[in-house]
Amino acid sequence: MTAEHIFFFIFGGVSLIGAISVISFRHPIYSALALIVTFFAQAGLFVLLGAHFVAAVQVIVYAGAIMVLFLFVIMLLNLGTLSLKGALSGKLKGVAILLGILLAIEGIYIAVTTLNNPNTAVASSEVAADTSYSIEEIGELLFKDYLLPFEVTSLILLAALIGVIVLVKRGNQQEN
Amino acid sequence: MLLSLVIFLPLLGVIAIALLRGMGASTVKGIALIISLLTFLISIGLYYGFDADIEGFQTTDLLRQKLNWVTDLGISYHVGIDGISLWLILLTTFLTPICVIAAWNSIEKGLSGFMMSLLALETGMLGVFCSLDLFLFFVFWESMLIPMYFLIGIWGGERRIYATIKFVLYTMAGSALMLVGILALYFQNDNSFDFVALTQSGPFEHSHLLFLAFFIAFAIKVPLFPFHTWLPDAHVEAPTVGSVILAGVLLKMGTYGIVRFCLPLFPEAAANATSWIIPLAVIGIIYGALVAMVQPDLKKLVAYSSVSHLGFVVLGLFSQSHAGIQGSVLQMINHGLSTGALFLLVGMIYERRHSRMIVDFGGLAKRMPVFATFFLIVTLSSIGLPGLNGFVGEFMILLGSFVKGAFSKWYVVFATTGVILAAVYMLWMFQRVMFGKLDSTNESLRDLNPREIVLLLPILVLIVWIGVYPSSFLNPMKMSVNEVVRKVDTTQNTPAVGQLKFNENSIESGQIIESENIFMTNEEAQIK
Amino acid sequence: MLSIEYYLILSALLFTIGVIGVLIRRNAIIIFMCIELMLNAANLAFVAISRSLGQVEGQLFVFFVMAVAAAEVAIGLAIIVSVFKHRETINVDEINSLKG
Amino acid sequence: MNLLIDIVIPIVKILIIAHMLIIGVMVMIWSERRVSGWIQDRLGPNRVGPQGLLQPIADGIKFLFKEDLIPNHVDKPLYVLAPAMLLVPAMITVAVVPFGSSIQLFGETIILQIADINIGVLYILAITSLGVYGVVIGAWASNNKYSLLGGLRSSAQMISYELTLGLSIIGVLMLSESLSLRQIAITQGEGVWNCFIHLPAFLAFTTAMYAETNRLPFDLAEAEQELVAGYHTEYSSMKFAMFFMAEYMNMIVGSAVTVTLFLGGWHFFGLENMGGPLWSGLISFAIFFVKTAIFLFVFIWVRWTLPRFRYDQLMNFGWKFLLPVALTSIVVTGTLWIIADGSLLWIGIGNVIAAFIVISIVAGIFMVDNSKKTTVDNTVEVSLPGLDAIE
Amino acid sequence: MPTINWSLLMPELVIVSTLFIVLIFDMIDSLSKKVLGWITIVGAAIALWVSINMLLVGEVGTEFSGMFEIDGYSLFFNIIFLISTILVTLISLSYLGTDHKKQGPYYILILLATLGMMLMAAGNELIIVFLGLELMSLSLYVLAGYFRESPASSEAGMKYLLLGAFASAFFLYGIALIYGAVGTTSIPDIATKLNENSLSPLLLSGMFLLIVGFGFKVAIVPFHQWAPDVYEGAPTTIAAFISAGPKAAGFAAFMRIFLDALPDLEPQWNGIIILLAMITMTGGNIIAIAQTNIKRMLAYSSIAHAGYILIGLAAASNDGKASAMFYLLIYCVMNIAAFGAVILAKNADGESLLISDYAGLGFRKPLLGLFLTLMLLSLAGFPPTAGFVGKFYIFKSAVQAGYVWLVIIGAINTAISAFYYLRVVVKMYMNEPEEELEFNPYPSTLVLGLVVASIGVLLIGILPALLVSPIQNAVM
Repeated sequence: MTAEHIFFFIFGGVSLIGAISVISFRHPIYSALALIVTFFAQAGLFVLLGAHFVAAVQVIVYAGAIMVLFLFVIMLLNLGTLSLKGALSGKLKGVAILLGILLAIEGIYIAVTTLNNPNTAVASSEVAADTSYSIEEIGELLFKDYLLPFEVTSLILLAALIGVIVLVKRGNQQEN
Repeated sequence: MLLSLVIFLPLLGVIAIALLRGMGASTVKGIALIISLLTFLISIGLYYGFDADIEGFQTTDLLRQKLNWVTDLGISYHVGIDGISLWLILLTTFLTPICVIAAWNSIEKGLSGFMMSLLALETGMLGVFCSLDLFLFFVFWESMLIPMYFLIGIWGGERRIYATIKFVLYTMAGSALMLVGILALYFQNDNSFDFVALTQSGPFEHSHLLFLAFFIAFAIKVPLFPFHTWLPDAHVEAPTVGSVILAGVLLKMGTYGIVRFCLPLFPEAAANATSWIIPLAVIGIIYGALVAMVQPDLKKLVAYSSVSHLGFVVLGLFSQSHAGIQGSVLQMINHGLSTGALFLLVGMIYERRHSRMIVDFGGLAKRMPVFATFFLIVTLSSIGLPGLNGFVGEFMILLGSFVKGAFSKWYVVFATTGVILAAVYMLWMFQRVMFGKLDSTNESLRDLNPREIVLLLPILVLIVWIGVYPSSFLNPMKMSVNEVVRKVDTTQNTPAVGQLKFNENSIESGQIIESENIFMTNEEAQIK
Repeated sequence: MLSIEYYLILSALLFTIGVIGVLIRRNAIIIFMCIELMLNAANLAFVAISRSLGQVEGQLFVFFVMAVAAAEVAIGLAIIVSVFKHRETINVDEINSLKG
Repeated sequence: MNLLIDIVIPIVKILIIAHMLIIGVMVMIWSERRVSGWIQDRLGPNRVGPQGLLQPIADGIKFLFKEDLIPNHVDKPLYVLAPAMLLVPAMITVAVVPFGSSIQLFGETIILQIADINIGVLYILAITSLGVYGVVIGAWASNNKYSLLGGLRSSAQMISYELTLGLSIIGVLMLSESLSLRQIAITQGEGVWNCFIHLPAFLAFTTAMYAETNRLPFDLAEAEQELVAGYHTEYSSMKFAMFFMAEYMNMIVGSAVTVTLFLGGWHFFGLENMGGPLWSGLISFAIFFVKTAIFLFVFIWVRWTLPRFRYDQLMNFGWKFLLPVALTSIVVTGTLWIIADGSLLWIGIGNVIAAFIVISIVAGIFMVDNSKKTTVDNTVEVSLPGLDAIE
Repeated sequence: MPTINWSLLMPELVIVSTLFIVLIFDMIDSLSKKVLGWITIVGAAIALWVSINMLLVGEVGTEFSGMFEIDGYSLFFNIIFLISTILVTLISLSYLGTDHKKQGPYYILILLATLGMMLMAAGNELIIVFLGLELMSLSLYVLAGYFRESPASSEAGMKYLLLGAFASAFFLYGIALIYGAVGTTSIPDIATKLNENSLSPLLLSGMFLLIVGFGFKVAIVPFHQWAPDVYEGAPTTIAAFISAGPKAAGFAAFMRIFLDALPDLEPQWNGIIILLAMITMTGGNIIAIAQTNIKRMLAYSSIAHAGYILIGLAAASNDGKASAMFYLLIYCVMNIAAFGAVILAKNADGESLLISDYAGLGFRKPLLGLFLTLMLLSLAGFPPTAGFVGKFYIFKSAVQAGYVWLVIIGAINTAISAFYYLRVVVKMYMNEPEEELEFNPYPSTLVLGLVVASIGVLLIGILPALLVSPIQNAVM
């Protein structure tokens, strides 16, 4: 039991509990908070994996921006607590959970077989021991090899910006 | 060149009508008539350019054209005719002007659309008969559906939508299979859709399945029992002109397809299939006749008689004999003429009385003597009275299949009862409509007007001509039929190039011609 | 380093929970959160795999995915707000005027 | 020895810093009241202890012994959780702030910083962005119209200004070529303070920092006149005290970060290098302390000088002025870095000129826009259909 | 500094420039907003011209460290997307009206979506495909909910968004798994690293998730549920757009990934694709029969068409690819035109969306009747329209690959589809209208769009060689 194990189980456990809470809390606010917890735990996992940059971005973007938006909208719409009956779709529930369990079993099976399968890249690669990448390296790659995706991302954000303005900006019609 | 002109001239008419339809109904009618007559006249030119001694397709530039179309996919624009298609083309170009005249006053709504559909349909039909490229054939085969769909669907009777949808779905379901067949042939033909090349290759892999794919498509069109259920609906609901074209030409596409594709391309499969096709054909003959007998509706009666008549054609086609096939081709024309005329006559009376029920009539002969005369002649032709066209075709079919058919002679015997039944239902119908007490509501019916007489006269002339002197029709198709027979005759498995075979053929055709002569003399004797 | 399968299993479980959530929850916002959860599961897989391969690319993917997720959330919430204005509900079962 | 370096020293550092923070908060509470008294030409608290120095302790005792009310209509778990959610981020931010160079003790070099992580700036941004949750959750859990409005305002405001906060330090990062706060401070010590190179960015950052800490003139989340007390209307006793402490802690940490990023950190023109290995560390710490204190004084000064913004003004200001300025700073710094071959002078001048141009253009467009409008939109941009349902 | 061969990126650059020109012009209040639409059209037309030129010249190459591949394939898809964009913009000009203030963002989003599609077609790296997909989808979510004052439009936007984002997550997870299995996300590298022995559950499930993701995006049964709702609720022009360009883009990426990156897995995916093709065609066509709303009918028809195109993918050959490309192009044109005709059928009360509203339309509005009939016939696959040639080509490639049964099912489906397409024609020409309706005059731009589309459909129907040869060159 190394420290990594311990931390993995702590963070992993928290993220799992958080995730389950997201789908089981009745009130959206609680779900949102549970999701924030999950994201935090994931940031911890990223740190364990040596991805400090990603961990920080995870907190800034997900916890700091995305979830605030969620909270903002939930509060804005002031969604009252929905009864569990209305919150869950009756006809789908059983099927969904069954499907989910199957999916989970499959996922675990895949993950477990991964290492035993020498054809899989992750299994056959020589695991680089403790490489943690500095932001300089990430930045260089980002602006050289991955310039195109980076630019596309900016366009995606432009699309989002314009879209949101169109969708919620008030009153162009009323003014006319 | 000439052939393409014939095919696309009606399409030119469509465009002309589309552009000039603002100028009034008479202009539209005029254009349609002129174009269709012109097409007919030019198509007569095909007859004069036709060389009856050539085996296979005509080779002169006038009657054969090949252009690259989609080179990458092995598709070409290739049209040509032989003795079989020649007559079907002429039949088409002959019937179209008649249809134009028949529709002269009966179409009130959307006249220009009607004429456009009619002319477009003509192009489609001519294209089907001329195509020597499978893709082209399929294009025409499918595109013909749309105008026909409009003809029935827009200008038809009460249940026209049901009928037209049924018609289209049946046909498309069939053509779906044919499409697969065509594609499969394409890959066995050096990635080419060319039909002439196809006739020289083969035998093909999976020929039984391919045969089936083609045959079902054509059987639906014929329609062979049990694929016939669309036919009565379509006929009953179609306007007069639609019925004429449907009976006169469209049904022939099925039989044409069989004789053009199924038989020569897959002779062995065809021979094997004979065992179940012949029973179906015979069932069709008898079933059609029996059902026709109990129909209270004139149009339905004629429609079911078509099922019966086309059963004969199929019987003849699969008899593998020269006489049978030749008879079948001739019978296609006969059926086109006489059933077309019957539908025209039924349409005429419907226009006057707005009923097609036999019980509504009776004693019409007194009020409408000219009509009754025409009706009688056409009825007799349909029954197959010696001296009229029906007899020649049916006799040759029965003779050919009895003498040479590779199936039990009992089938032929049963089929012959169809002729008798035809006489029963047709004459009974004639009697009920024309004789007996004249209903008071029918007192005011007018006799035929000059336009209608002009309309029927050419058909009558042909009916008698074929009946009296069929050789003028049989001779041009002789070599083409020979070729089909040579391919079909499974007793000779080797390709037909050798001297010996030629001899056999000549002997065989000699026999046939002989029998023809016998039969002609008989007929002449009878007439005398 | 911890064996990669731990991370993959965790990621698969998170993804599954997200899928179940999308299917069983009827509140549009919660559904949307579940979708975010699924994206995050993918992110975890990316980072774990890139770590195990000794590559840095996986981290970049995560970076892009996050940007995309942010854009998606912004638009998604805007649309949800505009639906709410019309219907006074965001229960996807009640939002059913489009049916043939 | 390892034990000492790895565990004991960090723990000691954490304890010292945490206590300094708490003491700092007390001092801030006292000085805020004294300074405001001074600014308004009155006395301020002066009864408890000399010069009222013990006033914060008295306040604390009062908070502790006050009855801990939890109103019936609130959402209990979140209501209880919210103050902590605000306080914790405020406290942990300080972990990456370098408050001095380093001292030699027991033969070990001890850096005056809890953790020098290589993504320090990102860490700060990350944690700062979490501060909003305490406000929002507290506001929502209170189940009170005023609180909710306060929370909504707060969340929108914080998200808006966070952008400026983040973008305005990109120029700094570009020149320091590092995300470590310590490295940034050292770079400034070797060269020029960043506030001179990135003057517009510095001003934008400071302004955004004010907004992030919900201080006047940006305290719309708790604007008494409009919202009673905004998000903490329903809070009292120790929970209220935690909100209160968090606000001051945010101020202190914010000032410390600003000092590190823009005002040279613990550097003061070579003064920090005087003395031996031990003394230079302590001097640097003192320099840092003084700088932070001065900055904090400005915080208080601004509060009692400027009036509060209206909400739409706040938003317009953030999006239409600060954000362009921050963006311009990035573009200009980057461009001049290449064109002027890294000349800091040119970058500094260019930044100011560019910011000036941008502001003029924006102001021009903005004024034209405003003159056309007949009515002024002074509510939240989106309407609140669900608001009626609160009662 | 990496050097970039800008000439390779010309079409994309033109679109980006147009985008920014529209963005700037939108800020000028005094400007008639119709100009923005025309700018969009001109920009797209220039990009189209550039793409065609590049295709004819045969300019190929990769850019951005191999992530962006310009080849005949991507250029041809560019042509499809740009034609869709131009047609949709043409029919939008009048649809949006003159007083609508939201025109600028509309065109910008259309251009952004187009750009996303182009990235999907040219992306040589899974992550680029994903980003292109998201750029396209995000723009489309907004466009679907664009008329926010209409509840239907908002709802359509929300449904599209939720299911679209759900699908994106599957897609992304699929990429992650493939990345784990192969160790790279570059399409050519995947192909080289894969061989028959590299099967692993990780890879297979990644592939499967990709199929699910694409299935949602291109609306394949059983992932199609969003399509009818979105088509019905979204603005009609946008429904046309969604049914055309994005579907083509989805297939572009689908085919590139499965045929270029995972050809070694063909035995594994082929069966799934064939099955999907069958149920998609059949399901789409059969449900379409029951529809009373023409937009929903067109939605199901577009689902069915996705099934036909899958046949081309299942054929897994150059010919199959070429036939799918051919089909996609003509499908886009005819589908947009069909939606355009639906817009044209707008009467004084608003849009006629029920099929029964079309009664008697053919005689009273002959031009409209002609357009709609032509497009429906083409969709049904009757000669001499382009739809016929397209289906023929696809079936041919499938027969070549030995999938005769698939073709038979496809051909029977064609017959089924004729039923509901013709039903509209039936209504238009064979029924009398229940009530007299007032009609607006034809907007000239809309008619222009329809005329262009009709000429295209007929021309390609009669002279398919015009298109077949370039496509065959493009996929070689």
